[in-house]
Amino acid sequence: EPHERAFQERVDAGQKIEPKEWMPEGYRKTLVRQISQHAHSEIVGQLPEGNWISRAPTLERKAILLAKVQDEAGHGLYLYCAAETLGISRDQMYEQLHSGKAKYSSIFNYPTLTWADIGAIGWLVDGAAIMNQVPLQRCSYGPYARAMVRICKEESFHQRQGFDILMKMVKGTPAQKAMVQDALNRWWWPSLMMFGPSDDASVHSAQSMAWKIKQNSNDELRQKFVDQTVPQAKYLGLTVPDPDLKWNEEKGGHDFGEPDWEEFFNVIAGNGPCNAERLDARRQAWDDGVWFRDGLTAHAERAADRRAAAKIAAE
Amino acid sequence: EPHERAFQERVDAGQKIEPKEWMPEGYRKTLVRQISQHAHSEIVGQLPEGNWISRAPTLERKAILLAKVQDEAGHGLYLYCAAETLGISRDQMYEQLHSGKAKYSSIFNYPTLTWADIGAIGWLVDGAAIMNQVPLQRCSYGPYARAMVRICKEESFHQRQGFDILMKMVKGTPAQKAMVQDALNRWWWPSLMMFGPSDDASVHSAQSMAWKIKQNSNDELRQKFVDQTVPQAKYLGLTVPDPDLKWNEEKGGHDFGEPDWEEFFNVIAGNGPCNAERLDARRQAWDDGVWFRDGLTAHAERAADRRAAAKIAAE
Amino acid sequence: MATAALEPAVDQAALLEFLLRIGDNALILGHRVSEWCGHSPALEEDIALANTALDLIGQTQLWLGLAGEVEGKGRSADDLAYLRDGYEFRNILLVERPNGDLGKTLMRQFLFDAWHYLLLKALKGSTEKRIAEIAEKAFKEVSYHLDRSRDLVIRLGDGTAESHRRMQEALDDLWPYTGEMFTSDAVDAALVDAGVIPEPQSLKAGWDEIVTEALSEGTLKKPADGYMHKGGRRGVHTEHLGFILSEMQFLQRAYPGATW
Amino acid sequence: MATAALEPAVDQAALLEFLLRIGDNALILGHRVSEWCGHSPALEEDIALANTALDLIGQTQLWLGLAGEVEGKGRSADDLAYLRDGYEFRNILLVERPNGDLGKTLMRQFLFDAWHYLLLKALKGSTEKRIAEIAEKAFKEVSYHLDRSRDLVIRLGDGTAESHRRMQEALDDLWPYTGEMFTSDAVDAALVDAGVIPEPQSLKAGWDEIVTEALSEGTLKKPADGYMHKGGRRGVHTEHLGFILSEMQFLQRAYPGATW
Repeated sequence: EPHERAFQERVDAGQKIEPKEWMPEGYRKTLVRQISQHAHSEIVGQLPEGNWISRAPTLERKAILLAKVQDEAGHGLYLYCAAETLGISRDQMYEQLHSGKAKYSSIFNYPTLTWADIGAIGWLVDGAAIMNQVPLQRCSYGPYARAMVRICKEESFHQRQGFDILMKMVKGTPAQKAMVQDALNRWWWPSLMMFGPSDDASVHSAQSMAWKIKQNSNDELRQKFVDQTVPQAKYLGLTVPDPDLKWNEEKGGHDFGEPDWEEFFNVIAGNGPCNAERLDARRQAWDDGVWFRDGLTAHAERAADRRAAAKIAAE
Repeated sequence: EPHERAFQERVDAGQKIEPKEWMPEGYRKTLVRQISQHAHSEIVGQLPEGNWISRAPTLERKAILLAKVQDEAGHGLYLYCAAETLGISRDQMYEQLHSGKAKYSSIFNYPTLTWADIGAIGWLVDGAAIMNQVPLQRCSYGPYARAMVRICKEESFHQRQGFDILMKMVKGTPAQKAMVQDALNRWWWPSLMMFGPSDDASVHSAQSMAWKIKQNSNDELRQKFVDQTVPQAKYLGLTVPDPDLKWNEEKGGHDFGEPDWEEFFNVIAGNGPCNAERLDARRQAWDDGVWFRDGLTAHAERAADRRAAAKIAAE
Repeated sequence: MATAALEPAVDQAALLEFLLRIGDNALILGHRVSEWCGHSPALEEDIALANTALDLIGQTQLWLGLAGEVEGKGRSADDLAYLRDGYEFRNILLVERPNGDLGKTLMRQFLFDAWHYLLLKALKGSTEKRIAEIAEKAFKEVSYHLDRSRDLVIRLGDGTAESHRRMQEALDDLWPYTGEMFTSDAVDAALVDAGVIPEPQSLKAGWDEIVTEALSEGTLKKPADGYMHKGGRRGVHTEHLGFILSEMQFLQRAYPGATW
Repeated sequence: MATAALEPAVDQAALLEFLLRIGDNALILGHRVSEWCGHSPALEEDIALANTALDLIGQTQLWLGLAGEVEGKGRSADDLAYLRDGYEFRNILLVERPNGDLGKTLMRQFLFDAWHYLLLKALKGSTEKRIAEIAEKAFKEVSYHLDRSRDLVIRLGDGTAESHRRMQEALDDLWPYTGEMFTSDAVDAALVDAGVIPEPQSLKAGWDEIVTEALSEGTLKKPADGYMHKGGRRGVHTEHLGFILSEMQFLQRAYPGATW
């Protein structure tokens, strides 16, 4: 196909694809799936952290956490807008989320059980997210790439804040330090799973790479994340809960154990600790808000009618 | 009327009136109003105390409070049963409560704000209730009088438990003692109001006295309550929040100030701190339970049908 | 250092009380609003509600921080927020009302914002420089809160029959909690005399105007001024505050002296 | 004094862990059930629910009291109930599930009671005399709980279409939390070997029988045994526990060392 060839040449040349330009249907579909999943993750991601806003231990921590959760809603907004440029509406995407058709990042199906979890999410979960997202700033689809630039900037800010929470705690009482270690124990493996299973066998991945929607393999990013994070854990005085973890001089990186992929697929299948609660919370927010959205719509229509009538009367 | 004369003679002779016996319509109505109001008070009275079950400071205090609230539900049950002997159903009485037609004791429209309030309710509110209820054990209507015997026994137990809570607290930290004084400050006047306004002018009261439904005037009982309670307050090391309070050697009782009857009538009129919440809580419990009651009824009917069918089949 | 800027002539106990009142209002309302995080019916609302909560928590830090300085016992804003029990809180009852549906939350916000706006506007001219400074900053934020809550009250009041019904119900439920904003006691009197704060009653006409106009535009019926609940300003709250605090204060209470 | 009766041969750390598990189950379920006080749909239910909560709190006092003795650090049942944070709690996740409607509360109770009943029945024969004694007392109470919750599950399952729907939904929601009752770890193994407790898995057949029979009588469909949630027994809970504790522990945390 000449269209396809021209498209691929532009991608290969590092040009950005913009909304109104021709693109292969598969490209559009892959992007819609990926961007909406990413947007849903931001939205659902408000919940585990939001769980601690009312219990944040100081006013400053409360303010920082509020700002962070607000940023996540903002990221959701950019991403839904980016997806909308591909011809799907925000309501359609919500519908897919609420029906269970669309996924969101599995990590948000784990519970936040102590304040250290808020630090661990910033450090590990945002850390892994950044690792995934930095290359997306160079994604071939313009609106997505530009949203990513903005998001990545804020995410690294969040990651530093998370690390700061943990720094304070490991320097604190033994109970605080134990909470941090416990948080690492619970969040380490789920964070590694955020990069997805090994993509050796995935044709999907190969096509995404060719289209420059995806730029690195899952294993590559996971390795990078481990290499970045292990020294930070050491700096915090923590033990990474992986007996197989050790420095491999030869490859210039860490060897590490295999995540429990059975758990991963179980969580994806809806059996994570919080799947039901997360989805219920979002569905309920949506359903409880029907009257609110309808009210605003009705008002807007009436106001438009009034303006039109006034205009006619004035003419 | 010969019926009425005979009835009054029996009352005067101290005989008990029983459910199936003839009684003046006014006597029946007065009793239904009074007993159902009393029953509603027990039921609504679960709420201010129930508010602290989840926060009771020790396991023992939690158990005692649970038992107390359970007793109150039990009192409600005896009293609804006593009222039912007069030809009104429990559901009818609930309907009157939920519609706002029937009243309950205004004291339960005040909030329980600290653990000391749980002690103060036992000491003052149950104390005032007992003062009102002891004479009712000799009430002319048999079922009511007998219910009262049982209730009074449990209420004095509750009163001692309330006093015990306060004893522990006044012997405790300054903050605990301050909480107790604060509780007395808030509960003192509402407790005095529990006896109702001065009944000099009330024809109603005179008829109730003649029928031996009521045996003492409101002022008489209030005086008795003050005289009993003031030494207890002193024993606890507390200051009764009434600048006019002093011992009157001549009358052998205390002189004391006038409660704020404007507040009393405001609370009766629905403007107490918790009127809306108490009634909403009861209404919601009732409305949310429709399916539950209907389910049990449907099952009972079906089971009865099955038994009947089995009987026919066996014949 | 900063303490030096406070007028020593002003009754310090009254000043402390006032700062707790205004600071606790911000703290408790901020808490309530933050309960919506992630649960609102539209993404734009999630953002706006978080923003309002954030502003209020920021204001709390300033007001309670100053309260700690005035008290002079070395208590920080955090100490005041996290280590007082309910009877020591001085917020008005309105701000501790449960969120209910979003309509009730927005109506509560509007009734409060209209007053908060006028109060802060007046406080910008306080004889206490520190108070005037905080008011200056907070006023900008609260002007925006008011624009937003007023706008939504109007739009939802004049929306569907259902949204109108909910807004009217919210208004009727919350109305008896608005009177406390305009009550006055010895604390207010002392500070009014010193030019630190405006006479509470003096804000009533302006508040009535803002509220009446918005309600009318939103086709909502202003309730009659009947019985008004009060008590929060002197530490007598509703049963809700205790639950707010047990949650808010858990970590500071469970791990005394720890730094976070 | 009483400590002398405990077999020193038994692994004391395992014993402590077991006592926390059984005590925390009673405490947290007792808390949840007590949330109904004054809010149930029938007076008889108010009484029965309060009674169940009361029994469970009584059992908590005994189990955690013994746990404190075994630990030997001078901690009382109250210290253990009120001064541990969530990650130190050992209850199964089932008992911390939110109450939901009364149907869900009763279904949770039934699924728990059936297991609790069998566990206590076995514990009456424990080689640890103190445990056998507590089990003896608790067994009588729990037999009654089971009679009641089973009866209501049957009647509501086989009631109206609406009550049936609610009970089936409750069952489906709670089912994934039942597997944890039958899990086993090194703590269990050590105590099973010493004859202190029954093998957890050994209770499964009896539980299945009780449950299957009641569900069938109540025309409810037993869910397939799919994925089962766990974690509570090793201190990894749901997000609900933290909120339960912040409320439950408020006074002990806010007024450390005070006696009540």
